[in-house]
Amino acid sequence: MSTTQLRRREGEVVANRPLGAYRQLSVVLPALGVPARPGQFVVAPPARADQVLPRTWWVSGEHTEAGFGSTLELVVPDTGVLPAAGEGLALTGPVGRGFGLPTTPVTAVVAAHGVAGAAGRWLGERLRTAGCTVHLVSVADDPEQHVDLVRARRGADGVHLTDLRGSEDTVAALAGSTGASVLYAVGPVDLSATVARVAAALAVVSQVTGLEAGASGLCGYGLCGTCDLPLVTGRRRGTRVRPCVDGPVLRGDLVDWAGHP
Amino acid sequence: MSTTQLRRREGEVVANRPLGAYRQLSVVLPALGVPARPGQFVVAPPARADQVLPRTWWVSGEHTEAGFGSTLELVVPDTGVLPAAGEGLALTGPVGRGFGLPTTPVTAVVAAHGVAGAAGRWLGERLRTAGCTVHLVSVADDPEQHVDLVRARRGADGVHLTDLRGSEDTVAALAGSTGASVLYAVGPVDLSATVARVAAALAVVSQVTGLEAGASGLCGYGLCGTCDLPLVTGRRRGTRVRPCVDGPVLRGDLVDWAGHP
Amino acid sequence: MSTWVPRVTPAAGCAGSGRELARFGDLAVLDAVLLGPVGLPGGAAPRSTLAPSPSGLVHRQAPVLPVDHVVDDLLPWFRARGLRVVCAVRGSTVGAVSDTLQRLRRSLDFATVVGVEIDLAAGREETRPAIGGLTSADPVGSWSADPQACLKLLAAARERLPRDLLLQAKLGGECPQPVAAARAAVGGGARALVLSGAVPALTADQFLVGPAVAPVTLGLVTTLRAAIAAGRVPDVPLVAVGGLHDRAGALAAHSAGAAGIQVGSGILSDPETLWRVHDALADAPPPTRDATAHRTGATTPDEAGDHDGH
Amino acid sequence: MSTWVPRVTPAAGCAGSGRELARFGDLAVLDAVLLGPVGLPGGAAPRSTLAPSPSGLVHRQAPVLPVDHVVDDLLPWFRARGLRVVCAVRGSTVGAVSDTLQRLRRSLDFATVVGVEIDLAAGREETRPAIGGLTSADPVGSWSADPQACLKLLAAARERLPRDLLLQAKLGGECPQPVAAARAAVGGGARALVLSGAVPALTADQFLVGPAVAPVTLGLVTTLRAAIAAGRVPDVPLVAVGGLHDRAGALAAHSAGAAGIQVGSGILSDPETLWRVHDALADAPPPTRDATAHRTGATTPDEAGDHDGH
Ligand SMILES: Cc1cc2nc3c(=O)[nH]c(=O)nc-3n(C[C@H](O)[C@H](O)[C@H](O)COP(=O)(O)OP(=O)(O)OC[C@H]3O[C@@H](n4cnc5c(N)ncnc54)[C@H](O)[C@@H]3O)c2cc1C
Ligand SMILES: Cc1cc2nc3c(=O)[nH]c(=O)nc-3n(C[C@H](O)[C@H](O)[C@H](O)COP(=O)(O)OP(=O)(O)OC[C@H]3O[C@@H](n4cnc5c(N)ncnc54)[C@H](O)[C@@H]3O)c2cc1C
Ligand SMILES: Cc1cc2nc3c(=O)[nH]c(=O)nc-3n(C[C@H](O)[C@H](O)[C@H](O)COP(=O)(O)O)c2cc1C
Ligand SMILES: Cc1cc2nc3c(=O)[nH]c(=O)nc-3n(C[C@H](O)[C@H](O)[C@H](O)COP(=O)(O)O)c2cc1C
Ligand code: FES
Ligand code: FES
Repeated sequence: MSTTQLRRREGEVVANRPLGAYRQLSVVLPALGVPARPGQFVVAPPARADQVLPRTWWVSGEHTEAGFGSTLELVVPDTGVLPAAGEGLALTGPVGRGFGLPTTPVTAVVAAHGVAGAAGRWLGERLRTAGCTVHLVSVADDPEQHVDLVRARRGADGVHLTDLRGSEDTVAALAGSTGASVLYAVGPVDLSATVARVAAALAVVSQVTGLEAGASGLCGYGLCGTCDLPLVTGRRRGTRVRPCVDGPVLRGDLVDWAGHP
Repeated sequence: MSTTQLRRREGEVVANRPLGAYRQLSVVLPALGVPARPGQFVVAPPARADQVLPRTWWVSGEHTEAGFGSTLELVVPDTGVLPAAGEGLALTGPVGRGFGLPTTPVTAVVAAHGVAGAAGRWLGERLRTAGCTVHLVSVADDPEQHVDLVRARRGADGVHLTDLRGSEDTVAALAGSTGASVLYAVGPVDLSATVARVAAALAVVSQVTGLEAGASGLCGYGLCGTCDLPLVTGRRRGTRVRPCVDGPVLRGDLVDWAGHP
Repeated sequence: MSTWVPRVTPAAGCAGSGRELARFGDLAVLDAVLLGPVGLPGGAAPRSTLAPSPSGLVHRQAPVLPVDHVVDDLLPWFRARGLRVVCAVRGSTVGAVSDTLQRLRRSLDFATVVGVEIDLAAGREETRPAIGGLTSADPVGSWSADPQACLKLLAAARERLPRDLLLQAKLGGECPQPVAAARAAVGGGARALVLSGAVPALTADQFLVGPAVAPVTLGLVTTLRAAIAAGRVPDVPLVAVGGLHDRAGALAAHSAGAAGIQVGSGILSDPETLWRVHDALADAPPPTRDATAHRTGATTPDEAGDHDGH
Repeated sequence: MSTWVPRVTPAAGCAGSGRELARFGDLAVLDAVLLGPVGLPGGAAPRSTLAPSPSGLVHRQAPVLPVDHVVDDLLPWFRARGLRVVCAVRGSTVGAVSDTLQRLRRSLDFATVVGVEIDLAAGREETRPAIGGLTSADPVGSWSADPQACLKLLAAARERLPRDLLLQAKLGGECPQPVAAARAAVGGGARALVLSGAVPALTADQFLVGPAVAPVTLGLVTTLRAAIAAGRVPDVPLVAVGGLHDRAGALAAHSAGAAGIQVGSGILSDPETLWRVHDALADAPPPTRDATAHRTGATTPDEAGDHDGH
């Protein structure tokens, strides 16, 4: 782990728009040193005076303009305590290791859950730009909670809707029928476990998130230990990995998913 | 005590202006049944999510326009968590018994502390309208904390500045030299005790507030018992009076001020 | 027969004399109004104090409503309106509590009293012989710190009260061994336990209350439910108090096994909180565990026949 | 000679391995970094959990950093950067704690350790003979619930450590009799007391922490200061932890008599809180009471000569 400084920086919300069941925030920060990647997240201060934990949000887009700064797109739960356009917002990040892209064009399946669908869609767009064939699986507990399917369909070779319960079958069938050589998952740890298991069964690569940005009970700073996952191999620190520092993107075959879902 | 309903009502802040060290809020409510009186206060919900107790604020002016509603003037501490003009604000009140006015024109001394100066000034104006001669004593711990002396001077026959320590001497000298037949006090209980003692020494009437609106640790609803004061006579309920219900204005000679200041 | 406990009442020390509270809503919709603390005058601080803290309040125990005032002025007021009252009683000796109960029971309006709550978080005093054959009273911590003392106090209270009158014991975050104290209180004659998340804070005699302590309250309910399930405490209904100020909090306590809920500082935040919590529980299902034994309102005192008051 | 305690450190369980924290500020400005809990692997829940509550968090005790990992990877990292470390140690038996300390002390980098903290809020296990001559370990509540156990544990720890190394005992809201436990811990060999406002909540092994509990923390400091003044507990510096997350809170604890402060969940809110609290105390006057005895930094380990590590 590097000890690069990771300081909160003052940003400005330039847009706060409804996006289905969610809100889409655009936040301008001083220009990022390295471009943001799908799979990264940001940490925002607690929403209210009676809250202790900060909020974690997936990054779902970024563009940097010389002399203007970097604009982060954040699709976030509509909790009713979000800053309005024009207001300031301090953010830490983008934090963590994002998804790795294959160097050769392959077929990929990207499964994303609920609000993480926007990050999944961004990953899909990146994969397509790299020449890959991309199938998105949008997982939601409720039909209202799929993110922006119109844009998702534009940026992928296929979009498939399911719920958490049906995700295993959907991803397995799709991976099998398309001959995908990599499976990605963004969202809750249960989804990651499911996708990693499907990948193992099919003997393909998986990259999955080890932490669910937006979930409650997380610090996102690497300090609380709540996100820790056990590793399959016993070599690394106490055989555990701390996804908000060492991830959030992890190779699916490295983690011991016992107990998930 | 009557059990008239006392419900919170939704108001709208129509102005929020700086006034020296304080803020002046104008809040429009549905028309009041009876006009507000100096000495009354309102109760506003807690300012922040991590606060439990509501806020109490002195009323410092009121006017009712048929078909429009009642506008309350509130001069309040500048705590930085006040609603802006245009925002809603739920208020309970005006609560409690205000100051009684003499039926014949007499000379009155009105001592008020800090933010309560605005309520004292309003009382002074009422007394002048009733034909009285009025001397205001503005008490503040810090010269910055006198309220709107320009307007105070316009509405009184004299304005005298002092601090809590000097208030006894100032009120006593003024009451003696002007031959005042009634002394009023608005503000902290210590000021009330001081004024009541001066009145007793001079054998004149005093009306004083038994609770300090704006102080922390009060409910204002008559439920917590924090504002209780012992009575001199032992006849009323447990020999105590609950100023936020039975006051806040009390006859100074009824209260046992031992321990104040 | 299952014990009836009122579903939602104000908490002790948070409802004035009851009359102030009547300004904010209809007391008749409540199963009962909690009145108190009632006791013999003197002793406590001259008034309650409140220090705000993050999502909480630190309160100092309020002085009691003198029992004579309660008998002369308050019970008649409640009775005239057909309201049911639970009297919360505080005393630092068995004698003070017995005396208070005796005077309450002699009231012509005692029929309006449907329950009595004994405060075990209150300070206890022990009398011991002092110079010259006189006795002196020394503070020895809370009642709840000594299970034996809890048993004695509840037994003395039980003796003063009609056989079928609800007698509940209140203890909480100040109690070193809640299970032992609860067992003793029920052994002495308590028919319900009021579990309070209030925790000692700042200085002696001060308690942290409010939303901040809700997890402590839920912890006590969970602990006592488990102790009841394990047969370590007799099966009595639990009443939860401490930070339960909204629908979610009330339902959480309810499903952790609380048959009743009291609202304390939430009433100070906004008096209408009491009625909102009442409405939240009004159509909640019976507590999940031991549901049959604790269905609230299963037998109200009316249905069971009025107790043999005074 | 007055005992040195670091003025501001992170609290146990809230600073990762120390390295994560280094991303948010310069650890070298702190008197010391607290690392831990350190212990023998196994036993605890697989990971910490956090449940948000009003102005607080309910945490479940984190698994320990395995002592071998600390010795092999972490102490060298701290030493390479010239950072001072206080190791917070947790164990459920005297043997587990002694063993952990033994291994720490054998580390080639033990010179970087300027203090050891023993967690008395942790669960204690008692071994007893079981079938077939084997022994079984049963949980018997926290160490701090049993003053005798505190004394034994601290005495065992003291024995494993260099004579002049800071040894501090941590106890708090879980402790039924803080004064008795504190006296026992100091009797056993603790040279400072860490007083934590964390209170048991929700279920066994869970604790309410955060700004919500600040008044409980201040209450413990006040109680122990009074006990020290009354001669009921030997005169040692107090370190306060629990909801002290801003300048005002830190100064309040300081003037109630805390020589040091730890920041826990405040670091999770915003890691820079740690440095803000550090700066707030940097130019605070020495604690108001017993100022001479507890002036923080009066003698740092360096001034006193490095202790005889490993
Ligand atoms: C489907 C697929 C096919 C690929 N094919 C090729 C190929 O043909 N030739 C080739 O050279 N490379 C191949 N790669 C590797 C790929 O090129 C690299 O991921 C790419 O170089 C991205 O590097 P990076 O700097 O963006 O990512 P890095 O930041 O270097 O990380 C790469 C990825 O590895 C994973 N990772 C790294 N460290 C850890 C850790 N500690 N724990 C868990 N996971 C970790 C993370 O998921 C991370 O996204 C392939 C990758 C994929 C997913
Ligand atoms: C200086 C002075 C001179 C007066 N001279 C006369 C006079 O010459 N002739 C005459 O008829 N009246 C006189 N009064 C009484 C005065 O007229 C009445 O206060 C007036 O009628 C106001 O009545 P109200 O309905 O506005 O107030 P009310 O609401 O009736 O209350 C009157 C005042 O009495 C006090 N008060 C009432 N109940 C309590 C209580 N429970 N505890 C403590 N204080 C209580 C309060 O301060 C309240 O403001 C005098 C009053 C003052 C102050
Ligand atoms: C101002 C005040 C006074 C109180 N006085 C008493 C009392 O005299 N006796 C008692 O048993 N509890 C007393 N309490 C505690 C409450 O009854 C209740 O147990 C506690 O406040 C927790 O509930 P809450 O979080 O809803 O406030 C008092 C609480 C407050 C806020
Ligand atoms: C995630 C987390 C894990 C913790 N783990 C431990 C622990 O293992 N040992 C310990 O003594 N205290 C532990 N604590 C308690 C803290 O050290 C501290 O005493 C408590 O949080 C109160 O301080 P605070 O209010 O500043 O958070 C933990 C706290 C948190 C938030
Ligand atoms: S979320 Fe706190 S350590 Fe990862
Ligand atoms: S302020 Fe609460 S009773 Fe008066």
